[in-house]
Order: sequence, then C-alpha cells, then structure tokens
Amino acid sequence: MSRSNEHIEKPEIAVKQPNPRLKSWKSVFNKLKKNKSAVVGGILIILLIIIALIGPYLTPYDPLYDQDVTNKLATPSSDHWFGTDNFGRDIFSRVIQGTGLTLMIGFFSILLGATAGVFLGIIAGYYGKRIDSIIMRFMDILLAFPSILLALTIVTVLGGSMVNVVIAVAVSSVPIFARIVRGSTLSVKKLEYIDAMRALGASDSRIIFKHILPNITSPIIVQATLSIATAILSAAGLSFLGLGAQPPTPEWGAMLSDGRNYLYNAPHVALFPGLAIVVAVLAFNMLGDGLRDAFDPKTRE
Amino acid sequence: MIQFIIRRILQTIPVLIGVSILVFSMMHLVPGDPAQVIAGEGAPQEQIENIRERLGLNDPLPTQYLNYVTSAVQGDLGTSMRSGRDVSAEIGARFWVTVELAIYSTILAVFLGLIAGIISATRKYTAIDTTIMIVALFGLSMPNFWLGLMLIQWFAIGIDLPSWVPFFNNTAWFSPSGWGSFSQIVLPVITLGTGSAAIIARMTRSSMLDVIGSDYIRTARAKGVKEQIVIYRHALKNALIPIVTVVGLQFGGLLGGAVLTESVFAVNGMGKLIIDSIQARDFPVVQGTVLVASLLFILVNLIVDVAYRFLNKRIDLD
Amino acid sequence: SEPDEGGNSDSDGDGEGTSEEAAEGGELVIANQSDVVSMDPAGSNDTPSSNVQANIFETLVTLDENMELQPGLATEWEAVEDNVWEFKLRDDVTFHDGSEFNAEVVKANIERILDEDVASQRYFLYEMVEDIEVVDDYTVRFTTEYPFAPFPAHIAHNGGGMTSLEVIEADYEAMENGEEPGSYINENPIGTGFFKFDSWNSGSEVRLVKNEDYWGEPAHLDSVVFKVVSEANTRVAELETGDSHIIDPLGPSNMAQVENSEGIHVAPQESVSVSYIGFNVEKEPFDDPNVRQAINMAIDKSQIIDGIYEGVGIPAVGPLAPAVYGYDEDAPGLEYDLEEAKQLLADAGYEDGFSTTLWTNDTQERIDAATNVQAQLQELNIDVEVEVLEWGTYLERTAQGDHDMFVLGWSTVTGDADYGLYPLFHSENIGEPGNRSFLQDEELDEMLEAARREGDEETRLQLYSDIQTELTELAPMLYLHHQEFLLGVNDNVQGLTQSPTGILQLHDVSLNQ
Amino acid sequence: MNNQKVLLKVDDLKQYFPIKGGFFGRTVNHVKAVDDISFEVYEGETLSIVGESGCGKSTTGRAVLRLDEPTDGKVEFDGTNILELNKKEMNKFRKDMQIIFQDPYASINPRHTVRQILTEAMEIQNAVPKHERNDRVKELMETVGLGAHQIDRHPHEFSGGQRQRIGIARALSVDPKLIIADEAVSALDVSIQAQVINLLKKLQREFKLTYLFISHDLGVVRHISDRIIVMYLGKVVEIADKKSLFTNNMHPYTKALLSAIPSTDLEAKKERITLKGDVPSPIDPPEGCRFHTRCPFATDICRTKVPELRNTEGMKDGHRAACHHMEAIRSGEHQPTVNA
Amino acid sequence: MTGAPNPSYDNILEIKNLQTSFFTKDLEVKAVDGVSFNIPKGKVLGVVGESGSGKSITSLSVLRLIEEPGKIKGGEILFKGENLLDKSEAQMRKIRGNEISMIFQEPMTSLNPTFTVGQQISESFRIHEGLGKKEAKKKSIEMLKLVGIPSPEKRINQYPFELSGGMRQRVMIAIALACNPELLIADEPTTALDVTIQAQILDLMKELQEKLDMGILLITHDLGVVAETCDYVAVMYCGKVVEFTDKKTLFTEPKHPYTVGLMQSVPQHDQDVDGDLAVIRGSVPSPADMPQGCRFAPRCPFATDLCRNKLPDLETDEEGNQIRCWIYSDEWDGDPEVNVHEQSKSTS
Ligand SMILES: Nc1ncnc2c1ncn2[C@@H]1O[C@H](COP(=O)(O)OP(=O)(O)OP(=O)(O)O)[C@@H](O)[C@H]1O
Ligand SMILES: Nc1ncnc2c1ncn2[C@@H]1O[C@H](COP(=O)(O)OP(=O)(O)OP(=O)(O)O)[C@@H](O)[C@H]1O
Ligand SMILES: [Mg+2]
Ligand SMILES: [Mg+2]
Repeated sequence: MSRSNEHIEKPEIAVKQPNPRLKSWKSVFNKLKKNKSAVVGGILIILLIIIALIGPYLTPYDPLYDQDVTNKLATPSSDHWFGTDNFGRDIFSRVIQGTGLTLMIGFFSILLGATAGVFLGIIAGYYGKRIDSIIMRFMDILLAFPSILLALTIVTVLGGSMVNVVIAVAVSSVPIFARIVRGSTLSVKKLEYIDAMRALGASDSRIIFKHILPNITSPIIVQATLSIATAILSAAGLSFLGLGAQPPTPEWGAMLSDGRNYLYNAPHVALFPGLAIVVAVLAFNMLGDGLRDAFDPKTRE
Repeated sequence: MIQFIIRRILQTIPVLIGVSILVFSMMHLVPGDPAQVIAGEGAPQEQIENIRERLGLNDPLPTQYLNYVTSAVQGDLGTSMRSGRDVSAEIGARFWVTVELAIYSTILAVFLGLIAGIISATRKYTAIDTTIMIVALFGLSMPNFWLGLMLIQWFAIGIDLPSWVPFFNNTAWFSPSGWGSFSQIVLPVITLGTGSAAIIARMTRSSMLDVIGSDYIRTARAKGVKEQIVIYRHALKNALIPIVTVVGLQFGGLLGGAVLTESVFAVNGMGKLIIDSIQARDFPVVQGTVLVASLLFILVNLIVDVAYRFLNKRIDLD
Repeated sequence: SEPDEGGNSDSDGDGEGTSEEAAEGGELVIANQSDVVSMDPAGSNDTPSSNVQANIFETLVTLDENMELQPGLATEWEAVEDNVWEFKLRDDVTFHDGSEFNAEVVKANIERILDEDVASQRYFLYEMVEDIEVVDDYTVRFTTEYPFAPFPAHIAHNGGGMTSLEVIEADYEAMENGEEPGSYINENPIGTGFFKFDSWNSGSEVRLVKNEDYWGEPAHLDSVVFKVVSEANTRVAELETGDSHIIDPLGPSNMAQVENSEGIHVAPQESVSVSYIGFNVEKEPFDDPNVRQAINMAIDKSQIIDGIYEGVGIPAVGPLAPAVYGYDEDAPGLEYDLEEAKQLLADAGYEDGFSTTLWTNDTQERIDAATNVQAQLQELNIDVEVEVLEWGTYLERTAQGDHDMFVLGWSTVTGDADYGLYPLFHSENIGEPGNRSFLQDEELDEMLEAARREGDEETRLQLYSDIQTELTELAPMLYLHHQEFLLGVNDNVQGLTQSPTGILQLHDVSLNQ
Repeated sequence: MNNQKVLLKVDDLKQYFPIKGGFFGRTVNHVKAVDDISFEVYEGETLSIVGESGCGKSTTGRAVLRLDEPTDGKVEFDGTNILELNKKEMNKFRKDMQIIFQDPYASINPRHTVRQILTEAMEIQNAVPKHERNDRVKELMETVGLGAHQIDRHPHEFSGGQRQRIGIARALSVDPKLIIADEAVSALDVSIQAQVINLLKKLQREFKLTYLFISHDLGVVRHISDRIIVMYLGKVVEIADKKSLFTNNMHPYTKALLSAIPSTDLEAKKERITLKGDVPSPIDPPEGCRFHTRCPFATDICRTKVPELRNTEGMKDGHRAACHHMEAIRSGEHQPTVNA
Repeated sequence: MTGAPNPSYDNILEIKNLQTSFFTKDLEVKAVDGVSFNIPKGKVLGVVGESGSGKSITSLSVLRLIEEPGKIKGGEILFKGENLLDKSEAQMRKIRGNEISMIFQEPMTSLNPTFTVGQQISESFRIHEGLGKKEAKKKSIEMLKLVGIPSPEKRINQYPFELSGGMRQRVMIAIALACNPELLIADEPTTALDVTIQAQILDLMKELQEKLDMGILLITHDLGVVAETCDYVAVMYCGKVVEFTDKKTLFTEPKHPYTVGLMQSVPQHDQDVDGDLAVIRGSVPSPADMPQGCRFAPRCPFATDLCRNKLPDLETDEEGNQIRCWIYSDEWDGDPEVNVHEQSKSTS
C-alpha cells in the first residue's frame, strides 16, 4: 500500500503500541483493579472458591452422616458455630461442604441459560420479522411452561444428575435472557454506527457480536448476577423431584428450605445457609457492577 | 402497529397448539398414571382399570389429544380427572386472584424498584448505593416462603414489644391468610413484590448509568432542567427498555410462579393449581392452566413490545 | 367470578369476635392442609374429603374413637350366613332434601360404588359384594363372594356414606348427558348428617350449616368452615390469631410454639397408620430375609421419632397400629440390636456391607426418615443413596418394582387388621394395588385369606396374631413408627374428638365464648 | 469528459419514509425525501450534491449504499444493479463504496478505540494483510491529521473535528472506488480541511477514486468538484460541470444559493437574493415546480407543471436545469415578480 | 470600531485564565490551558481555531457542564460580573437555558432520541417561562418556523432521527434561542446548514442580538461566517488563545502566523483555484509532548530558539488587540523585517 502523503509531515512522535487486543483487555482489567466494588466481589468469589476446594477437608464434623438427635436444633455455640439441624448435624460443616456444589449449580446454570438466551435474543432482535416471531413465541411458550413439568421431564428423560439440574434451571432462564437481550438489541441496532458497519460490509455476525453485544452487556450482567440467587433457590426447589442435590447433600438452597419447619423455634437452621447465599450473590453482583464500569469507556480508569 | 397487534394475536394460535402438544406429550412422557394417583394405594387392579377406562386413558395418545383439542376449540377445557369439576370453572375462580396478586405486586415492585434503582444510580458507589444493593440482594436471596412467614410472624401474629414503643407494640395488623380484603392483600403483595423490586432496582441502576453520560442529558442540563427532571424524565425514558422487559418478565413470572407465596398465604391462585394438578397428573387441568398462562404471557409480552415502541419510536416492530 | 367472595370475611367476624354466652351455636373454623377433592362419597379417597363428608353423609355403622363399631343409620347387623350380612335400618331418617332413607337407598348407594362406569375411588371397599338385596323397606342384605368378616367395618367407612336416591338418579342422568360421574352430587351433596352443605369455594373453603331436622340430637354449632391453609406455619398463625379454631394437622415442629402460646393447645390422637421402609424382596440383597432382619435391627427408631416427629408417635413393631382390630401386643418384633444385625448380615455374606438406594417421595418427613436411616445404616457399612421422586413417578415406579428400598406409609382406614395387611402383603396385590415389597409367600397368603373369612372372633384374632409373628420373620418392611395425629385447638373448642382414622368428630363440638 | 466510464448510475431513485401517527401508529403520510432523481457519476470524478438542508442529500447517499432500502429506482454500480443483490453479494460490493457520515459521533461505536475502529474496517474487507494493519492504521491516522498518541482513545475523548477525521480514516481504510462524503469536511477547521481536501484530491489523482461529495460549503465544492448537482426538495434542479454552475447557472434556486455564500471579503457587499415565501416540506411537496412557492419568477405554469431537466441553447453539454423559464430569465425577458 | 473593549462590567462574559483538564489514564489532557477573553455586551465574539484546540470545552466550562474525568482547574468565568465558578448548582440551573444558552456541536446525539422535537423545545418555555403545555407548544412551533423548518406543525411531532442533519441543528438552535438568553454560546451552529438557511439563521441571531442586546460566543470554522457575523474574533491553538482582535483587523492584517495560515487555507468559492489548497505544515502536538515554548513553534516557519523555548504571553497592543507571539515583542530575536503573510504563503 503506497498511498503516502507527503503533504502532511509525519508527526515527530509515534508512541509504540503493544498488541491492541491485549491492550484493551488490559485496560478493562486495570479498570477492574481500581474498582473497589469489583475488587471486594472478586476477593469474595476467590474466597468462596477456596472454601469450596479445601473446605470439605477442614470441616469440624462430618457434614453428611454425623447425626446426633440428642443434640438437635442446638443454637450456635463454640462447638457448633452455626448450631445444629434437626438431626443434630453441624450446620457450619454442612454450609462449608455445600459451597462448591451450590456455587457450581448457580454459576453454571446461569452461564448456560444466559449463553443460549443471549444468542437467541440477539438473533431475534437483530433480524426481526419472522425470525423474531418464531424465536420469541417459542420463548413465550417456555416462559409459560411450568418449570416443574419441565424438570419432571428432564428427570424422566435424562435422569436426576447434577448436570441435569443445571440444564433444567438453565432452560427456564433462557427465555428471560432472550427477552432482555432482544429488547435492548431492538434499540441498539437502530443506532447510526451500526449503519456504519453495514456500510463497511460487516457480516451480520460481526455486527451482532462485536457491536451490538458489547453495547447491551449491562442488562445481561445485571440479570446474570441476580439470577444466580434465583438459580440456587430454584435448583433447591427441584430437588424434591429427584433432580439435583439429594439428601443428605448439603446444598444451600435445600438447607434453607429444610429450615422452614423450624423458623419459629430454631431460625438459625435456615439463617446460615440463607446468609451464605446472600454473600455469594453479593460477591457476583459486586463483580458485575465492576465489570459494567470496566466495559464502559466513559468511566475513568 | 395495528397490523402488528393483529399478527401477534394470530400468532397465538400456533403457540397454543405448540404448548398443548408439548404439555400433552410431556405429561404422558413422565411416569405417573392419573388413574393410579386417583385410586391411591391399596386400590384393587380392577378399580384402577375402571378409572382408566372412564378417563379415556386407554385410548391411543393421538386420539386422546384430538379429543382434547376438539373440545378445547369449542371452548370446553374438559373436566378435572381428580375432582370431576369443570376445568374452566376451576381456572376461572383462581384466575383473577392470581392476576390481582400479580398486578398489585408488580405495581409495588416497580414503585420500589425504580426509586431505589434511580437513587443507586445517581449516588453510584456511595453508602446508600451499597445499602440499597445489599437490601436488594437480601430481598432476592430470601425465598418467598421465608419472607412470607416472617411477615406473618411480625404483622399477623404480631410481636410483643415493650409498651413504651409507640405504634409498634402490637403489630398484628394484617390477616395471615386468604385473599380479598385489604388486610389480606398486604402481606402476600409485599412478599411477592420484594424479589421483583430487587431485580427492577438493579436493572434500573445499570440502565440509568448507561444513559446518564449521554450528550442529550448534557443538553437537558444546559437547558437548566432540574436535576430530578433530568433524571426522571430525560434519562429514565431512555433507560426504560431493559426495565420494561424485566417488569414484563416479572409480571409474567408472577402469573405462573407464585406457588410458594400462594400456599404460605393460603391464596387460592393458579400457581397452586398448576403444581397440584401436575402432581396428581390431572391432565386436563394442567393443559388448561398452561394454556391460560401462555395466553397471558403472550399478552404481557405483546404489551411490553408495544411499550418498546412507545419508548423508542425508532424501534419498528412490523 | 369474583375471587374475594366467600366466607373469609365472615370467619373474621364470627370466628373471633362473637361473645355469646351460650355453648350453643357459633361458627367453627377449621384450617386444613388440603382442599376437598369431591363432595361425592364415592368420588374421593382422601382425608380432607372424608373429613367434610363425615358431617354430611352418615354410614350404616360407625366407628367410635376406640375403633369399636356403633349403630349408625342401621340399628343392628349380623351375618345371617357365612357370606351374607343383614342390616336393619332406622325408619325415622330423612335426607336434607326431604327424601326418605330406606333399604332401596342403601342398595343404590353401594351399587353405584360398584358400577364400572362410575369408576368409584371407593370400589376397593366393596369389591367383594356380589349382590344387594332389599328385604323390606328397612332391611338390606349384602351377599359377598366369599365370607368376609370385616364387612361391617367396611360399611362403617366414610365411603359408605348414604346419598339421597334422587341425587343419585340425577347424577346418572347427568352422566347420560356426557357429564362426569359425581358431577351432580358434587354440587348437591345431600346426606342425612347433622350438617348440611352450604357452599364450596374450590381451593379455598367449604362451609356447612346445621341440620335443624336431624333425626338424632342436632349439632351444637350453627356452622362449620373448612378452609384450606396448606402451609403448616401459616396454620399455626391462623390458630394464634384466632382466625381458625382448629388446625389439622399441626406439624410436630410447631408443637412447641402452640404449647407456648396462650389460649390454644395441642390435641394428640393415636392413629391407625404406620410408616415403613419397604424392601424389594425380589432384588438382591433383599431377597435374603437375613438382610431384611438385619436392617430392621440396625435402626434405632427412637432417633426417627425424636429427630423428625419431636418424640410424637410410637415405634412400630409390626404393620398394625395398636388401635387396629387384630393388633397383638404380644407379637414378637425385631428389637434394636446392632451386634445381632451385624451378625445376621455376615451370615448373609454381606459382612462388608453393600450399596443400595432408598427411594422416597417428596414429603419432608419421609425424606428426613430416609436420611436418618441412611446415616444409621452406615454402621453396617451399608452405603445408601437417597433418591427423592415426585409422587406420581414414585407411585408408578415402585409399583413396577424398580426400587431397592422405599419409604411409604399405610393407614388402616377401616380399623380392621384385614385392611391393614391384605393389600400390603398378599401376593394378589403385588405392585400397583399395594404390595410394593413384592412379597410372595404362599403360607402368608393362606393365612391372610383365612383370617378375612373367619367368622369367629377368637380364631380370627389368633390368626392375625400368627400373621404378625410371621411378618416379623419375613420382615418385608422396616416398620418405623405409628404416627400420632396432632391438632392445634383453640381452648374455646369443647367436646372435640378425632378418630384414629383422622376424622374430626364435630357432632358434640361447641364453642365457648 | 462524457466518454468516461460510468461508475455509478442512479435511475429514478425514490425514497419515501412513512410518517406514523395516531395511537396505533398507522402510516398517515410519507416524507418524500428523494423523489425520482437520476444521475451518473463517472469514474475518477467528483460529483458534488448541494442543496437546501433536508432536501434529501444524505438520503440519496444512504439509498445508494442501501443503508435504507430505496422505495423505488435503480442503482447501478460498475454495471451491476446493486438493489438486486443479496446481502452477501452486497457486502462484497461494499468494499468499493464507502461513506463518511455526516454525524461523526453517532456513527462510531463508542466502545471501541480508534485503533479498533480502523483495524476492524480492514479486517472486514480483508483490505490489508493482517501484519500490515497496525502500520496502516498509523498511516491513516497521520493521513487525516490525528496523532499516534490518540490511537487508543475512545471517541468521546475527541473533539468534533477529530471524530470526523476518524470517520474519514475509516472510509479510506478499505481502499474503496467510490466514497460518498456526507459533509465530510464541514466539522473541520480550515487548515485541517485543506489538508483533507488536498489528500482526497491526491488520492483521486493516483487511484482514480470517485467521490460523491455532499456539502454545504460552496467554497469547498467549487474547489473539489468536477460536476455539481443542485437539489431542492427531493428533486434535482440543476446539474452541471463546476464552471457552468458557478458562472452560467440557470435555475433560480441555484442563483439564490450562490448569492447566499458568506464571504470573507469584508468590502465586497454583494446582492443576496433572499428567498421569501413558505418553505415547503417534503411531506406535502407543492405541485408543479417544487420551488415555485419561493421563486421570484414563478408563473402559473410553474404551479401546475413539473419542469423537466433539460439543456437549452447556451448551455454546455451535460448541463441541465429544471426550470420552465430559464431561457426567458437568461435573456432578461422574464423579471422577478414583485410580490413573490 | 475602536479596538477591543477594556475589561469592565460592560462585558457580558469575561473569562480569565480558564483551565480545564481531562485526567486520562496516563496523563492530564489540558484541553483548555489558560484561556482569557471577553465578550462585550451585545457583541458577537467569534472563536476559530484548530480542531481540538479547546473551543467546545471552553464553552462547556462556561456552563459548568464538564463531565468526569474532566475538571475546571482554575480561572474565573465572570458572567455579568459574577463568577460562575462560585455559583451553586441551583443557581447555575437558573442561569442555564435562561440567561446563557448553548447550541451543541453534535445535533444527533445532543437531542434526546425518545422525545419529539416539540417536547424538547417546549421544555425550555415551560421551565423558564412557566408556560402551559398548549402555549409552550404554540411557541415551539413559532420557534421552528423562525429557524426555517418547513411545516413546523408536523415536524414538532417528529423524533430527532426523522430529521435531516440540518434540521436537527436548527432544532438545537430553536431550543437555545427559546428563552431569549443574554448570552448565546453557539458551537458550530451552522455547519450542517446550507448557505441559504445559514444566512437566515445568522440573520435571526443578529436580529435577536440587536433586539435583546444579547452577547454571542460563536464557534465556527467558516471564516465567511465570521466575516459576516462577528465583531471580535479569538483564535485558539492548543488550548490557548493566540490572537484576539476585532474582525476587521483579523481579515486585513492577521498577525499570528497560525491565523495567517488559517486564512490562506480557505477554499474560495468565487474563483477557481487549481492545484492544492494552502496548508499549514505539520500537525498538532500531542498533550504528552507539548512544546515547551510557543505551542505553534514546531509548525511555524518563523520559529526561532526563543519561540521553541519560551511560551509567549498574550500581549495587548495599543488598539486593544491581543496577540501571543514573540514576533511582535521586543524580545524577538529573528528577522526584524519578517512579513508574516508573504513568508507563510511561500511555504505552502
Ligand atoms: N473526555 C475527554 N477525555 C480526554 N480528552 C478530551 C475529552 N474531551 C475532550 N478532550 C480533548 O480536549 C481537547 C479539546 O476538545 P474540544 O472539544 O474543546 O475541541 P474543539 O476546539 O471544540 O474542536 P472541534 O472544532 O473539532 O470541535 C481535544 O484535544 C480533545 O481530544
Ligand atoms: N428515518 C427517517 N424517517 C422519516 N423521515 C426521514 C428519515 N430520514 C430522513 N427523513 C426526512 O427526509 C428528508 C431528507 O433528509 P436528508 O437527511 O436526506 O436531508 P439532507 O439533504 O441530508 O439535509 P441536511 O443537509 O440537513 O443533512 C427530511 O425531510 C427528513 O426529515
Ligand atoms: Mg444530511
Ligand atoms: Mg468542538
């Protein structure tokens, strides 16, 4: 390419630049690092992961089979930091033991659901017309469909494994992401810079994934980080169908709902797993807020 | 737009057919035989057989489906296998309860959520923003049954506080169960509204943050518009698309998913009906409720789509 | 229709606020877990329905709280032949619609249950009936296929509640027009009871009012409301706030709360039910009675009763609850003995234990019981995986024998040992009808058949005693406990009793104000 | 001149936008933004479009690129009617036809840095081998007068003129044959503007680039164009080579336009033809000659009959104007009506 | 015309040593670096200069609408003698849109996409003049008519995206002029307009200016517009004012080499120029590498060591015109006979 331009002299300085893509990720990362909320959230998540990985080896009691009915529903004490449940099992140990499983269910089901939902929603919103109608009506069906029936079918067809509870929760979150993404896509696709990309001959997939998607990340991040809480709760809600964590597996959501019988005389049974969920969701939300800011070019690095 | 609405209404037909086939096949796919559930344990084989025969469960599946659809098209949703009652009547009684519950809760959620979200956005990363976030996350992570039972404990049974506490020493203000009077409505609506409010608040916050830096917000400020109006009028309207979407989703979700709240407050709504009838393998009732729920969903989403147009005239739906 | 019609507001007013002096009148509000399925005695088989129907419809014979047979609409009954039972009826009884009660009515009622087209859920009660003969206006005879000793107990079951003949005819007419059986009766439940049907708001509440023209002594109450409050904690709240007078059932974990509150109390009642863990005796290793016995001996049942039921209920030795006719308190059981259990298991060749699964449906108590048994069986190195199944699935798959072990319960609703044993253990009932352990034992089958035909009480009791011994030996199940019903009751409620089958006896109930 | 190759041929192009009204947003009317225009652009030339704001210049540009599907007409590029192409085929063509948008900020993705914006353009059309892209980006930045230090900045960190230059650099990055420049230089200060214009001309000389140049600045237009189209209310009123248009213009609107150019010459006070009368709108364009409502020469025929583009005596070949009275006006026979 | 006015309260706006910076990741971008100028009451000040030299930021600073990460670091902005930088946000709000209004440079993004143009214009009437909905609408239609938009009754119900670039710009103008401000800041108000409309708008502005004694700060690239409209002109380069003169001086004897270069780059519409346009060689320095001395030194054909090493001050001559260039100072160490015009022409 030889279109040089002698008319305008080269400027004296030319800053040498590293790989641009790396650079932009680095900038996102730098912004994240400077964002208090993101840092706190990130640390919390790392902490939770550490607990999930090594916690089970350190629990003071056997979280599964160590039943002691004589010491049931004991309130928190130095022996049992979080008290005991109706079989006298140590709630602290159970919460620790349940960390990995619970986080995995929450995280992966949303990851899966969001991925599929975002994809469908963006396609529907971008192409509009018939494709939109087909996808969105299908989403309507999914939304209106009782999740219990869906879960039941999944147990029947696929069995009740851990992976399948993730699938079940994911499937019911797909239409939610699809609708949110579609709505935002509808307005972003009308912006002039999308026209500019079309004028350049950009393929649809490039426009969709490089130009529309990054501009609708914030509702996705919000919905995803929040959905982790609902995912944990609804996964627990499915365990009675034989889907997901089976007793005595200490999954937080299940522990929380087991505690409902004792809300009056032993509220701690439900309280601690509940708090654990809040902490986890809080962590993801703080990181999400940080991400949102980091992707926003207008915030200061 | 009229064409758009008409087209959407026409689209409900294939959707309903799709839903009914899906529900029908899934109900038959999962194990569990209505006759057996109805007969209960210990019933002799003969009795189960009789019931099966009566319910037409011995017909081939396509026949069963066709029979169902034929009468459904004529507006007859059949009768409950379990109680023999008319499905339309069973749904009808509960439909409005659920719709009312959903509407009130959504109103509450939108109200709280918008305000909290806007405050959060305009005071980004201050103590108040963090507080709102944490409260919201509690609201969200708290299962409905838990919040509901807490509310019942505090505001229906009442907690005894020392008598010097003004106003709050007898907090048995509301009724723990039922649906109808104001005192019955308050607690379930709060219970249901809280989770949605949390989602709406967070969505509002982020959506507002996306908008607040725009040039046209600067223009509004340059006009000397009051900050509140800048936020509530100029920014909010632009931020509203994802918010409207979640409101629609929440509302829709309430229509089908308020089971826990319904049972905690003994509200006789559709949520419980769906679950109960799925468990009893009461095919006609499941079909009927899912069909009605789908219709509602389509309607809600249609309204949401029309709202998009109102919010942003550039969006063309046709 | 309007959602908020109905009696919620009424109950608010009357339930609490009435300050009348007399023990007469008033409206009693009962909070139940589930709604009535049907008002038709032939069209339901669940306790909430029975609980309501018991006040509207009466049976020829009744069971009192001691499970003794008492005269009802029949004054006397006897087996005129081995397989023929004759009932003499009261002649002063009229239905709520004014029509007369007589032998024709009885015949029509029972025949309706047996009608294939009706496909009644109560068919099992009278499946042995071959012929019903109207001897005269007030005498009716039932001929059974085989001698059937517990017949009066079956007649006493709520399923045998008498409906007005006119209503039955109207119902058949409706069936001709393509309506479901029971659709007319459901709307017009006309019986002879001390309460009359007033309204039913499906899913929400049923209201009954006093039958002023009752043939016996009329009820004290003016009306009763059965309302649906499915959440246990909310029922307690109902009781605490005074919105309901009785809550049925009261969860064991809520007992403390009720006991600690003023003005309300807990009313326990022994039941005729048993909760058990069944083994699939067709599958290894449960085909070996030693293994089954070992497991029976390895479980400390008091842990379950304490851990789940707050100490309420009694440990089960066999399938029959003490209140059931035919229960033998001397029948031997398998005592908790871990050493012996280990020995037995070793004998069977499983000294290192084995792995198996334990199925349960989604009832919290059953899941908890399963979890506890799982923990206890660790001692025997038996590695149990608990699997929760949804009810419909659970019923179907246990009926097919897909399971290893499963948790379930059984209620001997007729109060007679026959109903407590025959469906569960006779090989004829394998699978769907009730024998989910798939036990096939000819000797046991013979004993069960003999016992149900035996006319002589002494011999019959002896037979049941033998059967119970035999069942201990066979150990097709791990019998866990006999439940105790718990009611939460307002102190103002007087004269309330509950039968061991779970039916509330409201005839003598009055409200103190 | 006319024996040159025709690169772009626009025939009877129409672009109507529906106006929605009422509660349900029915289409109540149309904005006839471009109403039946035809012109040709020869390879290697600069054709400028000037005209009143809102007369359909941008719309023409967008329609030619199929950014909005035209309501009717034909657009031939290099002999192919591109309106018949499918999306994929069209995307191939887009390498050869680029646009510089009027509103620079709105037309660049706010989340991308300049580097990303330019690299991506090359990536899409694979215009430059991968390893050369980085250098090419820098080259382009320099070309349009942006410093290398700004390469990783986001659009909002630039001034209006700087953004405009990003847009220009993007269009240049894929080596197109035709560039539609919609007010490409109007946001630039004159010194940068001069640089960019010089550059555009140089590129044109070297690579036979063709420009469709939309501008209000008649100074710039005069400098850069070979031929000029004057549009009024969705119609072409005059089309001529540069010289003829500035010195021998025939249409009254052209005359008015040229007379309104602000001058830096403080002494030369010239007569400005002020247009009076209602400014018509493309929603209900006037019957007959669209300019008649404001034309000082309008007569009855102007109100009823649509004038055709035509060439008459005294006009150069290829110079055409659409006025019923142009001969008479030229000869001075026809004088402006006083009360127009 | 007797030179530039002396600073006094006759000035509707007086900016003293204004400094506004953006704090980006690695450095401070001094977008406005010690700008001073004033606008006498009822006069039009034209601001021209290199793109990116800080014209828009200066005007945004006046309204105190600089957003993160930008900050007004110092200086004074005296509006009618009062320093705007001391005002509370509420006081500023009263001033914005009412006493000072602004036409933004980018009409598409500066208009709210979700409101009709009518709503956006009426709003000013409603907040500052307390008009009702109907009246405000009527006045909005008048405003649109005033700025030359055809069939305003229909346009008023349209959304910004439905308008052409020039129409949007005119809507912005209508909003700004709505409340008869005392000071109008117009950031390239006519770039998207054709010359006839431009003339019309400029006439309108002038008319209002005379009628209301309004001061105007007009940022533009079009020297023709400057010639026809302005009374004074400030030339900016790299965040600084390099020359401030009355219009006549600017066009007859521009002093600063940058100004001269600028004048020579203008393409002429009344004659054909063959060949290239004259340009100023070189390009704007980066903020990371600001020249120590005169900012224009690297591109200036006359630059000496003095220029390269020492930043000249803004000197006021006897006529009140201001110039920031060593050539006109006593310290000048280059050719004393330098002719700015001749020399720079030859360099092109
Ligand atoms: N948010 C920001 N962050 C960093 N730098 C900025 C930001 N906004 C503006 N600038 C820089 O400030 C300088 C002045 O910008 P300004 O918009 O005032 O220029 P201008 O004189 O109006 O130019 P133009 O005529 O092109 O509009 C520019 O160099 C620009 O890059
Ligand atoms: N998307 C649209 N919907 C409705 N009307 C539109 C749309 N786009 C443009 N128009 C209308 O089309 C006409 C021509 O617009 P266009 O943008 O082509 O004008 P223009 O000649 O480029 O003007 P300018 O010089 O002001 O940019 C205008 O009346 C405008 O209102
Ligand atoms: Mg345009
Ligand atoms: Mg600017």
